[in-house]
Amino acid sequence: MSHHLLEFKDVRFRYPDGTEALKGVSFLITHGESVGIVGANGAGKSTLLLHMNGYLLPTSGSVTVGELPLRKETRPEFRRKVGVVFQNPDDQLFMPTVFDDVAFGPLNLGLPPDRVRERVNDALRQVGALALADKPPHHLSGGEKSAVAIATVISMEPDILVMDEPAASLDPKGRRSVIGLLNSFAHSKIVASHDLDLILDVCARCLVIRDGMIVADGPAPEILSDATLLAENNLELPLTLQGRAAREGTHR
Amino acid sequence: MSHHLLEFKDVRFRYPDGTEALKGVSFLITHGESVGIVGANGAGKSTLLLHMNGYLLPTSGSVTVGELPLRKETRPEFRRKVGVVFQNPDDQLFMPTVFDDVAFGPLNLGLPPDRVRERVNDALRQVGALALADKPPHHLSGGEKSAVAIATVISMEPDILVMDEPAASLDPKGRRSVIGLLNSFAHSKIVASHDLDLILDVCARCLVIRDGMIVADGPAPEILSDATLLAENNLELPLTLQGRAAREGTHR
Amino acid sequence: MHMADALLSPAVGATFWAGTIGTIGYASKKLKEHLDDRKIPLMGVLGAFIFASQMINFTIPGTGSSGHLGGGMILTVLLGPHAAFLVMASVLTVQALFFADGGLLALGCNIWNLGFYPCFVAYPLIYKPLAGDGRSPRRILLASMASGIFVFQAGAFSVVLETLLSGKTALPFTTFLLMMQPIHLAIGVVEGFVTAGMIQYVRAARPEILDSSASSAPLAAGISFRNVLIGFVAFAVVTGGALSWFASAHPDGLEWSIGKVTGMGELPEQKRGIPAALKSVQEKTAFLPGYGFKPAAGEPKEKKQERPAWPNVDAGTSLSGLLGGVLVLAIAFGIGWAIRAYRRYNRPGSP
Amino acid sequence: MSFETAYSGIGRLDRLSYRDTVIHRLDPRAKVVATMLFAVVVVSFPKYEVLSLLPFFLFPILIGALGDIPAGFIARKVVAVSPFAVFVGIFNPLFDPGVVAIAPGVSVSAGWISFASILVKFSLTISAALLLIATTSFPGICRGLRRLGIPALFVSQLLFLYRYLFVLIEEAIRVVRARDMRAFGKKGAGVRVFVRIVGTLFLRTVERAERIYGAMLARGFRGDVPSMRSEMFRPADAIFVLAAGGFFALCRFVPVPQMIGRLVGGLAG
Ligand SMILES: Nc1ncnc2c1ncn2[C@@H]1O[C@H](COP(=O)(O)OP(=O)(O)OP(=O)(O)O)[C@@H](O)[C@H]1O
Ligand SMILES: Nc1ncnc2c1ncn2[C@@H]1O[C@H](COP(=O)(O)OP(=O)(O)OP(=O)(O)O)[C@@H](O)[C@H]1O
Ligand SMILES: [Mg+2]
Ligand SMILES: [Mg+2]
Repeated sequence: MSHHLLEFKDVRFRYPDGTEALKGVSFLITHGESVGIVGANGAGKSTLLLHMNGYLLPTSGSVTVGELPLRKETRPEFRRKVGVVFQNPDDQLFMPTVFDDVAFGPLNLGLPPDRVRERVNDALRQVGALALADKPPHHLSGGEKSAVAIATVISMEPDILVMDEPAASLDPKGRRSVIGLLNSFAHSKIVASHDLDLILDVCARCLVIRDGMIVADGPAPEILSDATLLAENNLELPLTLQGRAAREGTHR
Repeated sequence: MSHHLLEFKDVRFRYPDGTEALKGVSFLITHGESVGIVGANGAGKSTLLLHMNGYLLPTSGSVTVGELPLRKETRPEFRRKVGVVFQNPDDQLFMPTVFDDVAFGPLNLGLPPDRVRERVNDALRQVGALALADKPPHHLSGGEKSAVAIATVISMEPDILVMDEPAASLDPKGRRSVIGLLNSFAHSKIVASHDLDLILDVCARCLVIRDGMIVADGPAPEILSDATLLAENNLELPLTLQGRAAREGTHR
Repeated sequence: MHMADALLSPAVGATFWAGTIGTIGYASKKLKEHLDDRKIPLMGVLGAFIFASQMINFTIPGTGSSGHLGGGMILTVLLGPHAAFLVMASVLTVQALFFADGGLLALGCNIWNLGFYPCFVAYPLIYKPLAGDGRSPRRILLASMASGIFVFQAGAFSVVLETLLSGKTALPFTTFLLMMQPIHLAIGVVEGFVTAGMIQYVRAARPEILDSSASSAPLAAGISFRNVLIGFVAFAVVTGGALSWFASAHPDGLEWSIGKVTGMGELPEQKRGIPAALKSVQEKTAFLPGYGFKPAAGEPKEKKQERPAWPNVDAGTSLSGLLGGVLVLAIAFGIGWAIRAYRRYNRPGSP
Repeated sequence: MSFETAYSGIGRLDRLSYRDTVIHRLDPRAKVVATMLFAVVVVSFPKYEVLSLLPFFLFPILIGALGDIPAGFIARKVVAVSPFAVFVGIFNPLFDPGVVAIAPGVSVSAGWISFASILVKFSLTISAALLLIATTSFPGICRGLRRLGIPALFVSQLLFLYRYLFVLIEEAIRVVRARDMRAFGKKGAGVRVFVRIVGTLFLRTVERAERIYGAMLARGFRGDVPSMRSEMFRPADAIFVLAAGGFFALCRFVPVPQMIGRLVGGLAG
């Protein structure tokens, strides 16, 4: 099972322009965990996620999946183990049809055609988008695009699924179905979002990142009900925990 | 006061590719009202808002502000009365500096330079962004961009403020400050959003649009607590009304 | 293949600046006559798009090396020649400033080399006739390939021409040409292929974009610009012709002359007499526009004798000059260092 | 990743250009004119001139130091863009073998000298161009160009280009990132996928332009991009241009290093 461990050890990262986006981040995520990452705009969430499959390499410190350390040469293997879905599905769907798009990864992995077909069908079925296979991506609705973007990654059968802001600009039903999708994914998953209610619905554990450092790490229900901690991080209680009556009093 | 009335009468709109995005929309918004527009992805919200300042002209039906009917020739005057803030602040801030951007509207109105300067300063002060005047928009954070986008419209002193998804991708604190900003704007305002909690915080009245038609129109607290109506429209109860206990039961 | 300041003479730089500014003025004027307002933001954003697309690398089949989009042709097809020229000029201006590709003086040349040929030569004379109504994929591919190849050949040829007219390099004309043209043939083929692919992609997804660009560049504008075009082509032919005549008249061109002139024994003679006087006058006026063309056009010998101070001085003077040079540099860097040190001292705590 | 590095370079230059120093405060026109003059004068030196060019380093050094621009950053960028000039220049030693004495008993081929001259000119002109943009915001340069008579239409869309440069490059980077994530270094990065990606990006760009146009209309746009900036050309700006011009003229017509060398040599001897 150790191959599903994801470990960051004192990871620092500086963008070429000098911005220090990560300032020593350490954590360990074990098999089957679901972890939320929250923090203010610019706190470093996306930068952190980009390390998880080697798109960025740490300036110092180490990232490992199972026994595999992240290095330039190990990136392809890393990417097979860790699948990342980015924020905007429009950035991810660039092939002429949904089928081609979902098949892109498996084909590049060098799988034989019928295995690819199988994987594509499985992935699309899992996100409930099998019927869309022959459509061009730009004709999909927002929610459909999100689902397909997730399928493009699932089709590579990663051990760990990583998502950046998975439900932005979806209508509440689309958002709810993304939540359902995430909950049905059995492996480890890591989700960064400003939607704390979604984190609470999907994740058992939660990291709070501020200014490139982890400032809290614990069970999601606990962290996300700590109003002071949240306020310090430009966050607030999940709306479902706020309730309306309380808000009415303070904000109107 | 009649000049602040905004009326849609049986407005239909068909995109050049044949999509019928509005199928007979009628409503009347009176002075000082705050109206939320909600609906599923693709229901027609953005299309509706684009009619409010004549970016689109109805295929049939009529739009009037006060006594002024929307026609090709009246669009400039229309735009002076109705200020629209679009969804993505990056599309909205197109000038090289914040100051130039906020000054763009007043200058086009033909105001003399010192009146323009006054308006720009007022508008920036109102959104708390006076210190940003000389910055280029691409150096702003998400929340700052949203605030400046609102200032660009406020500086034209519209009678009616219209906003499409004003708080998307902001962290909870940024979202809260946009809510504060909207509540401080005294004139009529119209807000389209999937964030039903925001609508509930900002708007007294709410329209539900489905498939290009208005399917409900009433006081926001009433409409937004009608679970059946909402579910029919790919929506769900605002999270603050859901509360956590209820959710726990049904979804975990 | 950006031209660089350091390879240019002021005269050549100024000439191409003049041509470029003239064309910008001309294109702006033409565009204003029937401008669709919509195009103003579209042009700017498409300029940014060219940069964005250059950030996307791809593997050139068979070579393993990576290429990127030049963009001149695709812009012309989508925007029409006048707008496309302005966009290319902006792209290159930003490149000259932010990427330091070439420098300010060379910007005129670069806009000319990369903007003029696709917009005002390849598009009307190659692309349009070959592509016809633009509905046949095969014709689009043919037209794009031919234009892509032409544009890069013409651009590369201009670089060679500009470099040699400036006289800063010792590269023989033919050698330089033989190095530049084949490389740019490959680049042109790839550009043509990518251009065709994009046009077809756009045609499939949003045909109205292509149709509107075709209709908003009415032929009326083409008539007067054909005159301009003829002028420019004549200009290119004359300068090119003069240059190749020069190159063939002296097959070993510059080597011959330099070998001859730098022979030690001849130096003292050169210090006196009319040639020396001419030379000193020339040096003093060297930064005035117009000087570079004289030797290139018809007096190649004069060019050879445009001997600078260097080989003329004896070793002793040269040594003191070297010493002076080192001192001057030391002083300059010392001043810079002192200012920085002063700054740091006055702002403790800041990096 | 290399394109991201190139991109971060622009980002850094852009951020530097919004600082506030003596040099940043000068009128953009003054800096544009001085830099252009600088390039012309430097380039006007003949092929074999090296020593007389050295005093010109004072200009970029002063601008860089007074403008508080990191010298290493500029130097690295100059080196990064040098390949073409070096490529062309390196042939001079090959094709120009004549021998020149530079000190008693020491001689080199003339080609090396003209190559050195190209390198010096290159460093001078490129660093000056970089320093211009590092000390003058791009909108400032555009306003300067406008006042120097460049057509308004051209300048407006130059400003649009600048505004959306960063937005679109980031968009492109995100798409490339998504592709590379699933390409495993395979044919995913080939021309066909490239054409699709660029095509998609192009359509998104056009759609964005439409949205921007909508936003402009919403704020009363009727064909002219207005501007109310009217900086005065202050005496300080004039002094800057005159001083720079005087310095260039001096160094152009007077062989400063040789004179200093002779002076020092005279003192020593
Ligand atoms: N390409 C880049 N170059 C330089 N700095 C960057 C780059 N990308 C991000 N940054 C900076 O790094 C820091 C962390 O950014 P990051 O995108 O990781 O934040 P985030 O937590 O994902 O924010 P958001 O909630 O807005 O998505 C910020 O200060 C940001 O400005
Ligand atoms: N430019 C266009 N051309 C053709 N059809 C369009 C265009 N823009 C929108 N549509 C279609 O019109 C309908 C209404 O779209 P609209 O953007 O108004 O929805 P919306 O309610 O704003 O959705 P969202 O919540 O996702 O923003 C959709 O079916 C959409 O596909
Ligand atoms: Mg992020
Ligand atoms: Mg919308």
